[in-house]
Amino acid sequence: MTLRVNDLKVYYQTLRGDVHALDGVSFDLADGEIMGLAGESGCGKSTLGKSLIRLDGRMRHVDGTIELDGKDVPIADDRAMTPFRFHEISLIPQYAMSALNPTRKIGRMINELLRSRGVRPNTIAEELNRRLELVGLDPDVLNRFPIELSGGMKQRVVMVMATLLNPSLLIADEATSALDVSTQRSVVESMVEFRDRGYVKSMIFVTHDISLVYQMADTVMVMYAGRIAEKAPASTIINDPQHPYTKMLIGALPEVGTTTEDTRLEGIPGTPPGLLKPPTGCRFKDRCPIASEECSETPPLVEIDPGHWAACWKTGR
Amino acid sequence: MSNIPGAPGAADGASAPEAVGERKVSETLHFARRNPKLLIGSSIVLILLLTGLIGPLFVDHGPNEYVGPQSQPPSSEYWFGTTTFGQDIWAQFVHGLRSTFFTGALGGGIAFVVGTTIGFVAGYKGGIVDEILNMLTNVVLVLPGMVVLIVAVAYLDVRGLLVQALFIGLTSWPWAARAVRSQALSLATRDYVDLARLSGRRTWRIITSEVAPNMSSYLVMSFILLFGGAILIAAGLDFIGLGPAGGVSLGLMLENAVGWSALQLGMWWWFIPPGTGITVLVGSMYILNVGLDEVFNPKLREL
Amino acid sequence: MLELSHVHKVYRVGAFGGARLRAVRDVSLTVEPGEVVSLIGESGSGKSTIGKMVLGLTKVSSGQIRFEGDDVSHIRGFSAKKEYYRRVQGVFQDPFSSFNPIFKADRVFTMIRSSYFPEMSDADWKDKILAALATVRLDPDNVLDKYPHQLSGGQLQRLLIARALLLDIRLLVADEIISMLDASTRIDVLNLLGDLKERGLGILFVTHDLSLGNYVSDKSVILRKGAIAEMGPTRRVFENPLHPYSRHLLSCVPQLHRTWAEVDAELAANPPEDYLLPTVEEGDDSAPLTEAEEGHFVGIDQS
Amino acid sequence: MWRYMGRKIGIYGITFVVAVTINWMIPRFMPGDPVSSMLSRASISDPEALERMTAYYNDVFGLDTPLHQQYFSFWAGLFRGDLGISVWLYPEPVTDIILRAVPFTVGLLLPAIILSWIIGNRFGAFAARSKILDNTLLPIGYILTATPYMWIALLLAWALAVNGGFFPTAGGYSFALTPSFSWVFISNLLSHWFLPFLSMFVVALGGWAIGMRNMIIYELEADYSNYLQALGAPRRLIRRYAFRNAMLPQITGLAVQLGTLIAGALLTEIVFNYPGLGTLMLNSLNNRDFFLLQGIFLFVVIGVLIANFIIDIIYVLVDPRTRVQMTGGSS
Repeated sequence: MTLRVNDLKVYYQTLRGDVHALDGVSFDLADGEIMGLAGESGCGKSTLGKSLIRLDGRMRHVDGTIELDGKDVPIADDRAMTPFRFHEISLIPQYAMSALNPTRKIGRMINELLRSRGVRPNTIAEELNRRLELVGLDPDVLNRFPIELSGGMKQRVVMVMATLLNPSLLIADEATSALDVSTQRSVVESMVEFRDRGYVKSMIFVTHDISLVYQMADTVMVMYAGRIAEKAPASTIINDPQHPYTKMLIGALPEVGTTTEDTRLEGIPGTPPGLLKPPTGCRFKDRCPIASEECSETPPLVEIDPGHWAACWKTGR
Repeated sequence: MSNIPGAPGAADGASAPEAVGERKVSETLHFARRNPKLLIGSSIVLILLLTGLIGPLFVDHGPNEYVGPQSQPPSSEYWFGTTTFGQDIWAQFVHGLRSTFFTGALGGGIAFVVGTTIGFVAGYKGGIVDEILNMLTNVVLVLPGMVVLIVAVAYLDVRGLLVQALFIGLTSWPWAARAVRSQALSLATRDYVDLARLSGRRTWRIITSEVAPNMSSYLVMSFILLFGGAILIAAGLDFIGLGPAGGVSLGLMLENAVGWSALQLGMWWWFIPPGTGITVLVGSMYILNVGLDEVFNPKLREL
Repeated sequence: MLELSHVHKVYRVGAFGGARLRAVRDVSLTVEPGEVVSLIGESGSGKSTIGKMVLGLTKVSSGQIRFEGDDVSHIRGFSAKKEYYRRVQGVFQDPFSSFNPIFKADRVFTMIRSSYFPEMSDADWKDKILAALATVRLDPDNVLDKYPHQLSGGQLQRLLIARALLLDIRLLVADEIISMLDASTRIDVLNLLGDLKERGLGILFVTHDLSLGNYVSDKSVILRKGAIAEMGPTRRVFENPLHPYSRHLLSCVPQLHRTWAEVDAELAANPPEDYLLPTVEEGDDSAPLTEAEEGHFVGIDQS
Repeated sequence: MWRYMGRKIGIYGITFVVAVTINWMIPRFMPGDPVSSMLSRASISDPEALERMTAYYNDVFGLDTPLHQQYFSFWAGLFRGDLGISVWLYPEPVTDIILRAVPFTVGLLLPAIILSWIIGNRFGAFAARSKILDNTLLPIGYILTATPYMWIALLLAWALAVNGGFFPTAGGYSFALTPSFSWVFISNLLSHWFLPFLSMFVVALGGWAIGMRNMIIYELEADYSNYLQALGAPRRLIRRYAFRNAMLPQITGLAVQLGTLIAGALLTEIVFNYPGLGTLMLNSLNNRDFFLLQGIFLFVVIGVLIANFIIDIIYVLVDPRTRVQMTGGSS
């Protein structure tokens, strides 16, 4: 077991009170697992990704523990987190296009970063070149400035840089959302390849695009309003979802080939609840077609099949 | 415009001005009431403004009249002392403050109108209009404004506050034009501007009712900076002897003090008050501006 | 109804407009009443520029756009443009940028009223709004008198469609209107486009997402580097893509029930025949199409 | 890259033409007769000399020739390096008088600008370190930039020269000395130089500190800073990057502020009666010596343009992005 998250609660502090962005999230991530983390905007998926590596100024760790390779990850303590960052846990951010210092040559910046983290750059230089070639980049990019690269190239540079120290956990936060489909495919395939080669032990791929997750993830975790709705192997989530939210979400996605004439797809009526004062009980109950009285109590996340977890009173226990 | 003190938003177009909805208004007020820079800055400016407005009413003699004993240090009768000629420095100070506010507001105001108009038109229209206006702005920006002013004002035989303010206004607008242009440039690409065009709105209405309100905080800050800058330029002109003839201003007080050797005579009360007045006034304006920036720009609240 | 013939758009970029950037190259297409035409392309394909040219927000470099027989590529004058917008409207990508954040969301209605229906009584206007809201399935209590940030992206986009419906429009340009929406709400907006089509509206739907383009449209146009790569009835284009670029795109789209590996395997099992593409001379900026089957056109190779 | 430089040079060329045109226009379009107005103040007792001067200046202005001809002959004179003859120090050519004063002004400005820029930037970066530093150091910076140059000069002169007696109050060097490369003369020169320099330095320092502080906060919020933090890079590295990137706009700021700084130098010189262009300007004003005044104006404009150009070159050398964009890198 690489990662074990237990009842994690992270709130955003605002003027009007705490926003319960992550409200009791527990899950495990196995060695070698690529987990797709999907959900609508505001469901807490990005907060979860960030929490695992660095809480920003307004985020507050309220409760819960995180264990990585058997070690406790002290996410609330910024200083104590430093040894984990880059070495154990790494990140491909949403803003990968602008994640490189614009006035440094890429190679020099990577070397300076490595040195500052106690790694001698020349011990790793060869590996760096090899990995750049693996993602289809000429090692000459190291002598260029970020502005000289296209978006897809920068994305790949960041991917290579983030995984250079073979972290146990890589968080990819909407890492390919800004790319065109053809670039997206090759970047995503490189990520899988990195996992296969053991450059990263496990990966959390945060995205709003479920069909993309289906292409590359082993498991998919669907979040809703700060909680986990369902987690299962990717094909199960797509072909046999159990949580009503997942079902409706999948049902709302048009595919290449479907047209209004064949089938008229339906969206989910209503909007997600505000998380400033989250409702009690199941958070999906107001939009759920099969909600009943028992839903006013919070459904626990239970394993309904081996490896298939869902938080709904209606799924068989 | 990073080097303009307190210039909002750091880099050109770095951060678009924050929007002000209903919730945002109350949020802004919340921060405004708790921002010491804003509170201290604005109270000092207000106090000085009131001194300039009301002060002269309580002085029953003109600022340049010879009313008292000569070269007296501050006393209970003459709060700020007297000049070598027996003029009441307090009277000069309050009157000078008044004209300093006047030139600052008028000069800064003219620069503001010219600068924002050029900035808006250049930023919104784009293309060749932008190209030409930008060129004009750069030319005026590179010209050393103060030196142009000195040469121009030198030829004028009749010099009044109004003419001085006008000249200051016409030379100090370029950085404001540049700042407004870059803001307008980014706002003009917003979809709501296109939508207003699709709603059959005319260009000037789009600028005044769609673009400008969204950068109102930015505009207020630019005006304050121009105001302060105009005061400093006016003081410099006055000091060289190009001030309003026969008038009184804080800059002229400094000129007289130096011209009549207050320094060598040790008459510190002659040059300390006008200089302090200018510095404190402009300094509080700048600090007030930083306060405003912090209130409107959430990014800066944290540091 | 809408007819583009040989439309080009060339931007001049760089200092003094030295370099040229060809955004749209020789595009010809039509939109009929009750037809949804999808313009599909990656970034830099010129799809949004075409939308903006149709809406008169960007000038046409050469070629002609005709709407109901009139040449609308160079509408001069404010009132002519205003009349054009009575019949042609647009909705844009970012709902939060389409609303001026300092005003209430329903101001987009008020702007239409003041431009186009200044005579209408309050009661009639109210009825008109309620009817438009009913068409887009919005509850007036939930959306009227609210600020944009109090509404969801889906609600905002539907408000904008309702706004367009207040006018007697014949053509709607929908520029990436769902790409910023969440999966659970975007389908409803797409269905809404289907409803509008039933009412006889022509819709030009600009999108980067092949599966979405496919869902609503009757005709699909795949663009690459400003020129049409493939154009035809949606079903034909997606079932029998002829241009290598279309095939490549389709093989890269993440699909919900087929993995990339499966798609690749299928392609390898029965490889599609190469289709002979039209060619142009070096330096010729036209982009001819050849008709492969009825209504199904294939464009030049630009790889 | 050459295109960028060409554009810049174009703007400077236009600026120069505009400046010369303004210079030519002002005496001609302002009310009153410039020649008589000028000579009314000149204290000349010899009527013959006065006549000679009147004839000379009437000829130079050429007021009886058509306007465009006046304009062209003005340019022609300019290219010969002929800016006319001074009224105040008749019959010395304006150019000679100005060239005598230029070294003093440059000697004052250059060190003041460069040192205040370097130290101000450090100061601003330091202030951005913590809220406490920011709240204490920054207001000082704002008060400094709000101080009129001449006033800080007065205060320093009063405190350190009149009361303290550490430095002389006026002049460029003691009249008793003749310029030479001796230790006595140079130390005398420096002691006269120090106070004007200090007042310039102090005011300019505040402005740079504030500019740097604003820029560095922006850089520390930038995505690359955030990313480095997420990867556990030490604050030191992130600050170093932010500082360097924040320097770039500060270089542009240098160009923008040049006019203000020069104006400041002129005012400061007047307080200390320092024999540079500022004092010369005051004298020309008081003696209605418009030729001298306009000559000074042209010199200042040329100086500003040259400085701007140098700053542009430095910027291109320092910021890799401009070079890449100009050679047409893919983005």
